[in-house]
Amino acid sequence: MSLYSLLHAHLGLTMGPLSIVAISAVLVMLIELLLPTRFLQLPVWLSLLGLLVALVDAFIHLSQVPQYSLHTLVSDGLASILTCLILLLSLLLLLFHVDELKSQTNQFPREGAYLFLFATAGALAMVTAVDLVTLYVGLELLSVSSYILVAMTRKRLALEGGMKYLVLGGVGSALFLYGASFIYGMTGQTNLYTIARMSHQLWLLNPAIVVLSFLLMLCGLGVKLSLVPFHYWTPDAYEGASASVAGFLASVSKSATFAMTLRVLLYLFLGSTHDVFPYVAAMAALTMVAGNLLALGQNKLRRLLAVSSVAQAGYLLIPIALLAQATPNTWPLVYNSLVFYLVSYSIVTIGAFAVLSILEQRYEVQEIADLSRLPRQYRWLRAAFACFLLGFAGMPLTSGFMGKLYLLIAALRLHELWLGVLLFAVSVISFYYYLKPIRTMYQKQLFTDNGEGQAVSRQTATQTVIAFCVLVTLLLGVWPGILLQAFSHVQWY
Amino acid sequence: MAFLLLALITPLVASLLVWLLPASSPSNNVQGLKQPHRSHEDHFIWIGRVAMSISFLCMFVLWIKMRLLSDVYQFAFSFRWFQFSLGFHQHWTLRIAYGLDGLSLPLFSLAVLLGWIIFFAVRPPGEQIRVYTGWMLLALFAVMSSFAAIDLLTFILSMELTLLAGFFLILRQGKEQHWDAALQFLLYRGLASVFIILALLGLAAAASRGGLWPASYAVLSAVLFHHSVPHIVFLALFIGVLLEEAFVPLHSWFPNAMQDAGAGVAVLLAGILTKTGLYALIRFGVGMMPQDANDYRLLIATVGIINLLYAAFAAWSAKDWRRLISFSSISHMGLALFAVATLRQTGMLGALFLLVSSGLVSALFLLTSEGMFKRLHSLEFSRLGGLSKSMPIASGFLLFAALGSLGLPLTSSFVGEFQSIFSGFAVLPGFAFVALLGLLLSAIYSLNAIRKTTFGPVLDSTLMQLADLRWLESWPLAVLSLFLLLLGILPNPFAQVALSAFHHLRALGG
Amino acid sequence: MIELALILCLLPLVAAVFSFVLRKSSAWLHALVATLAMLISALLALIVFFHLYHRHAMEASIHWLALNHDFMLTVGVRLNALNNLMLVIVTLVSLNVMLFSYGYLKTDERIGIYYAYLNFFAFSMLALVMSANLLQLYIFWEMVGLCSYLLVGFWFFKNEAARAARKSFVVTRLGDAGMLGGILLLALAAHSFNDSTQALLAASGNLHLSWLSQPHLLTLAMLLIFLGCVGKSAQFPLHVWLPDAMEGPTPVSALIHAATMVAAGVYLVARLYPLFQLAPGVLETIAYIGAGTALLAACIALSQRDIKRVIAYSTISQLGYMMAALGIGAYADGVFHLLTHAFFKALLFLAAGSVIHALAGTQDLFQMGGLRKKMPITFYTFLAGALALSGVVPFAGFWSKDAILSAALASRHYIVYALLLIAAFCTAVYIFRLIFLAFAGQSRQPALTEHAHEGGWEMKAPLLFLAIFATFAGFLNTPLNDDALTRYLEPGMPMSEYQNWPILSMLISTLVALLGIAVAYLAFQRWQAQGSPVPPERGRPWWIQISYRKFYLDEIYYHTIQRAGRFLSMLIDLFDRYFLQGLVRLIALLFYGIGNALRMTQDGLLQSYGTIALAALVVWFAIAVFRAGGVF
Amino acid sequence: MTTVHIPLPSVLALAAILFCIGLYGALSKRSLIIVLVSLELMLSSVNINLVAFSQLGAFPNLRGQVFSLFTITVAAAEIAVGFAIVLAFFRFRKSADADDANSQKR
Repeated sequence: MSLYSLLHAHLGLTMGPLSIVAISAVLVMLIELLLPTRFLQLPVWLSLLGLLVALVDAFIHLSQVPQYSLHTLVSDGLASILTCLILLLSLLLLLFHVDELKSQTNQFPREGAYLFLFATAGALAMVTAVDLVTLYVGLELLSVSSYILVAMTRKRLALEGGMKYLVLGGVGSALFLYGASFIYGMTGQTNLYTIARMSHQLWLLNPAIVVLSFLLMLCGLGVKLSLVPFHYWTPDAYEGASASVAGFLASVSKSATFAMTLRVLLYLFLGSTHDVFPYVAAMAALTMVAGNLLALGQNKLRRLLAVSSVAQAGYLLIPIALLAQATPNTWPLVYNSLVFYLVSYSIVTIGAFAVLSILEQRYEVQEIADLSRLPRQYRWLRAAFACFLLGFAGMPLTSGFMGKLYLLIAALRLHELWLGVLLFAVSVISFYYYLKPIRTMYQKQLFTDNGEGQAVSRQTATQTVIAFCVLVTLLLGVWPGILLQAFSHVQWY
Repeated sequence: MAFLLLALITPLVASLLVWLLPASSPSNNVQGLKQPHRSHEDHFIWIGRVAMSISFLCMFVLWIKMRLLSDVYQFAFSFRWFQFSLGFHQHWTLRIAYGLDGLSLPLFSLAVLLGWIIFFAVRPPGEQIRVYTGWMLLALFAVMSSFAAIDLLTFILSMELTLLAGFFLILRQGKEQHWDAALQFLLYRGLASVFIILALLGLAAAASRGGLWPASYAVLSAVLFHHSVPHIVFLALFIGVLLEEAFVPLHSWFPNAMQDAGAGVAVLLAGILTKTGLYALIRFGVGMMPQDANDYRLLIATVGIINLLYAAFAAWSAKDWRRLISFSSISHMGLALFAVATLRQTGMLGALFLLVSSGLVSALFLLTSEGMFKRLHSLEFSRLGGLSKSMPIASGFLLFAALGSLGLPLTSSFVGEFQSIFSGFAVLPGFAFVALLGLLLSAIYSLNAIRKTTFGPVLDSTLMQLADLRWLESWPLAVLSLFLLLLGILPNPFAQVALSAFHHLRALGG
Repeated sequence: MIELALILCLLPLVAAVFSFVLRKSSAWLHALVATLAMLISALLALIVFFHLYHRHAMEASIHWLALNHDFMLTVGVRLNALNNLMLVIVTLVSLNVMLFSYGYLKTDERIGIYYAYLNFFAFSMLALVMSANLLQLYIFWEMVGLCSYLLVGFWFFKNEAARAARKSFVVTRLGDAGMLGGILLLALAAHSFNDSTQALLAASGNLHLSWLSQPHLLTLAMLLIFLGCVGKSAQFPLHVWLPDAMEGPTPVSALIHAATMVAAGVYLVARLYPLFQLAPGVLETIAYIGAGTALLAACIALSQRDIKRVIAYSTISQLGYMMAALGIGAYADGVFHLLTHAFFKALLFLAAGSVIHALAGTQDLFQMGGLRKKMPITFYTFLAGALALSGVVPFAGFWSKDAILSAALASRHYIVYALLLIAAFCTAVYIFRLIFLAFAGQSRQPALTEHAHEGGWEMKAPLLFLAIFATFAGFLNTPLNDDALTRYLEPGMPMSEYQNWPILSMLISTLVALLGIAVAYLAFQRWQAQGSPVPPERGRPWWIQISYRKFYLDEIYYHTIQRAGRFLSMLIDLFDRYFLQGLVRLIALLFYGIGNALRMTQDGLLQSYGTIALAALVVWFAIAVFRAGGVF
Repeated sequence: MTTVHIPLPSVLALAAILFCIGLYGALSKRSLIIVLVSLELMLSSVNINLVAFSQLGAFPNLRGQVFSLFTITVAAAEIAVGFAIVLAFFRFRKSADADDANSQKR
């Protein structure tokens, strides 16, 4: 590779945020190593700074023409929008990670900060890369960091959850890789664009292998996306991890993986969309139904959110399943609806976990029934939690409603109406479990004044995060145009 | 336009105001002590009263300014909201758009009137006033907005909003077991809105031209009038309507919710919320898919008649007022559904009259019985009897409501009933003959209940000592009765306005 | 004239509103207002009647309601021969009842409400007979039903009254539902609710629907409308409500359940006579139902113990006469009987009311006796009414009843004639049984009758006034004055063809009536003279028992229709509560159960997670193999 | 130097067998150590695939070998993390059996 081509590779555009995050990760790691233990918070603030810079960088380059560098990285619409989203989400998560660190009841390891950064870097790589090798490295960077993050607190549940995540995640990676190896074998290429050009021939020559590798990759990614029946690690890992980490798994990790799934499956199997994507539809349906049914009887809040994230993964899979019928003319619809729902879902998730972290730290809330211990003056907290739950449920005035509506419209437009109908039908079932905590919070006879709860330091950062998430949830629910308008100018691929 | 906007926006603004005002700190009410009569949250209910009064006044202006015999949407205004992209250069532009025509104005007015009455007639326990007022105003805004909407998404969003507000109202205002009732409400109506949303999206898709989907009612009905829509769309709408309107056999949520709801919430439920379904059927089914409605005429009529009879029988054996009221409402809606099935102008008028008068009658029933409930703490027939002795005014109103419910002439219900049956004889004579039975059954159950409540010997001495309704309690009832009578005696202004919405049915031979 | 008619109709409404608003004020004020209003109305009615005596009908309407773009409903006033006559009858009887009520109810604290209801009834009844179209008629038809309901249930705290009120409304409502159907059918076919328009169309053979030809349509619609008349006029099989309605105050019985409202059915048949004539089958039905009812009710009346019930069954029976008359084609005679009956039956009821009032509410005939001396005016007026009822020359009933009987003979309806003749015999028996039991001989309950005395002038005056009518009203329409009423009602009709018959017919019916009186004398005067004690409830011969228990019709209805209805409603209730709700719960439980079962697999063991994942992988591949069908 | 021509299908079959063994071991073995080793086995089979394709595939090139280098590195990191977690778990429970990681079972 000549210097000339390097100079014209627009590396700043394609991997600016990625490199900023990676560099700050390394820096923070080093600083953390050298720093005396009493500077607990410094690494986190530094990480925050790094993320902020990366975010600003990403925003600045948002409206640029898509670029393609080193045959590996792109800055197309999906990449840049998801980069912004992931950075924003990480920022929010780290913000309330700060409060977790401060809480004295929780002897928190400091490693969290740079692990978050590494994981974020992995996620960024997943959304910007168009080469199987890079994608795999990004995926593993994210996964390995996540395994550690989950197990980081070294509590028993955390270790168990981390281990299950690791084993199943490892299997998932291997499945994905095994599938990818066949693709490579048939094409001799690892670059998605190149393979996409060959995919028609590929399907004509080796349909069996294509289906095999598609299923392998789908199941491998399914583990990461916690699709039914590869979702079993999810509740355990979410329960073991600290709230911010669980939020990370549910939002950042999921967003990056969904973006990657969309891109990889679409590009690799472009020539056989009609034949392979029905499997995705089936998986989406299964996940939606089973995820929602699973959540019906959950009593623990953490597990409820975990299982609900399984169900939501099913919803998010719908646009990908729609690729079966989509033509290049309607791809923007798929991208739009997926990304819009990702944004809405991630924000709501982070908000919910932020609320949960306050609840857990102050009132040791574990089960839904414990919510009745909330003193009545905490009406903003209750309202915020209710708002997030309603957002999950897809109630009007929250972003969840618009997101689901858009999914439905996409399903209708792309002649897979049954998926949309199923989505709404199971959403109705989901009302039951999303509203159960709300009911407990607002039952009038249960209001008692039991003071301030556990004495913990003020959780300003978490509260900021909650406020921000509420704002975005409502804003997108009332005026989704601000996001959709932006999307309409995006060149997704 | 200004008046419609004002009428719509006032409850919304008031609701936001209620939420944003600080909740007064709870007074030192130790549990077990009686609530003081005046509560520290009283000012909240006054917000509601003022807001609904403004809407109420605006409603009169709207009636005065309504132009007759014009089937375009009047007072219309819209804001561009956002657009869903549907692919390259294909999108669905949505607006927040409001306007009224002959079909929506009466129902809109019903919502405003009942909302106004609710705030003056019902006062929840002191601790709940703020929450109650906030949600009630929101619910009223939502239901008014769903009647006044002339853009699909505006309608869908408003409909969903009623769901949310209704859920919280039932949850927080119920007497007992409210979680079950609230949940049932949510699940049934949630499912209903799923079907309706599906149907509406189907409509938009069917009317799409060159990748652009229309969303405004006017465009939709203009385009769809000459094009057929897949039957599935109509069926989805119909099932949605059945759920929304609590039609047998999908009605279980309604009596349950009514059983436990506070009076204001019950009025909202029986008086307004269960009217949105038929509105949707007339607006979208008859207005935009007349051909499909015609094809499914027999189905609609059958369901209507079954409801009419089933609910009447169920009301006959009801053991308390709330159940009776809910089933009588279902029964009336069954007749209205049958009237819709006739697809004639007269039938539509009848359905509209029935909708409005059923709302008024239910509200009158509920508020009067609430007056009794406050004194007796029970509405079971076995605990009542001979109330005419001690509460003549309340008994009078109850009797009047019963007469309205059985469709006595000079009340608006009669107008609706005879129009429905008249129109039925023209196209579905067999069904119309069965519908006549409804006249008898409604008399049986209404008068049965009256006999058990206000007539007959006084059960025990406690019933003798009850105080009658005070002036403050009875004037809202008088207003309701007045409207019921007014529409029954002088129905023409109302009918002329309503007729203007059904020009298109002439093309079908209606 | 239209204005006068409107005023005479609205005056009672004003009085009603007055009484309702000032319901707490003193009794005499209400009575005064009501009587004055009715007096003016009566005068106006007479003015209208005489003014329009020789003229054509008048009609005026205004728009009321648009049904669709080219169907405008109207409301209006129609003044024609029949309607004017009805106005006179209604106002005259009402006037008397208004006055009498004061005496009867002046101690009741709710007399204000009573007068409000009564005035409202008068308004509705007047509006009914003035209606210009059938829908308007139906509206007021229901209104009078409502007033009847309210007044029967006036003493609501009595369980019987409450039940009777409901029964009266529901049973008549059954008829009304049919009637509404008939009206709507006619209107749909004629594109108008105006019955004269409908009659014109029908006469030219243009009254039909897309799914029904004219003869069938007319038969169906007229049958349905007649069903309404059956309900309102208490004809078999819907007559059961009227005896129970006697729970109301007696003046109400006199006005509503004897003179006016129950006659509305007859009025309606008379009014729609042109249409009925085009459906001969229906007319035949009417004749037989009328005659059958006349006999049935008369038989029941023979053994009743309650003074008001005897008269109530008598009313049913006489209404049967009227229906039969209309059915056999004797239009004018039916209306004539309506007129005379209104007066003498109101008289009988008011006199009975006077008795009941004097006996502090006792209505059992067997506890009375010897009232003739204590209440002479009541007795003589009652006697006049009874003679009129039995059809003794020259009392009013004789002329009208005889006209019907001879018309039956003339039109060769021999069965009808026979039935009516037997009924006439029974009529004489039961009414004189009543007279002997109540007024003759000695008191059987001296404690009760000791203080019996006539009411005040406000009660005596109406009795006397009505007695005059009961005695002389028959002369309005006799061969002596060339059947004046008949010619008034049917101006174009040729002289009836039964001119030859009357003498024979008159002889027969007079004989029958006298025979009846004689039988009653033999059976009861002697028994009364013996001073026998009050007979027990049980131990009657079976043939009396059947009559006493009203041929067990109430029981039959109770055990069939009512029970069936209740059973059905209970069934639906159970179905609703348990089956439907249970089904819903079952579905909910099903979802919940599946969810829980799925949750069971989440047992925390890595191996089981792995096994499931592995199994799923295998399944996916298997599906792929099958789907690809040979790809693998 | 004789070149042994091993047909591609045989190599792929070997990889597949290895992969299945690894998959089975990873998902069903009790001992966490064996589970981790099985994971490694699966990744190795992928490496065999990649290398085989890079030599004998339809389009032989070096990409496959580069890919396998990355795979090996990443696998090493993953296993390291895995062992660290197993070790921490072992400190808690004095056991390295997956059966004991069942706090969910109540």
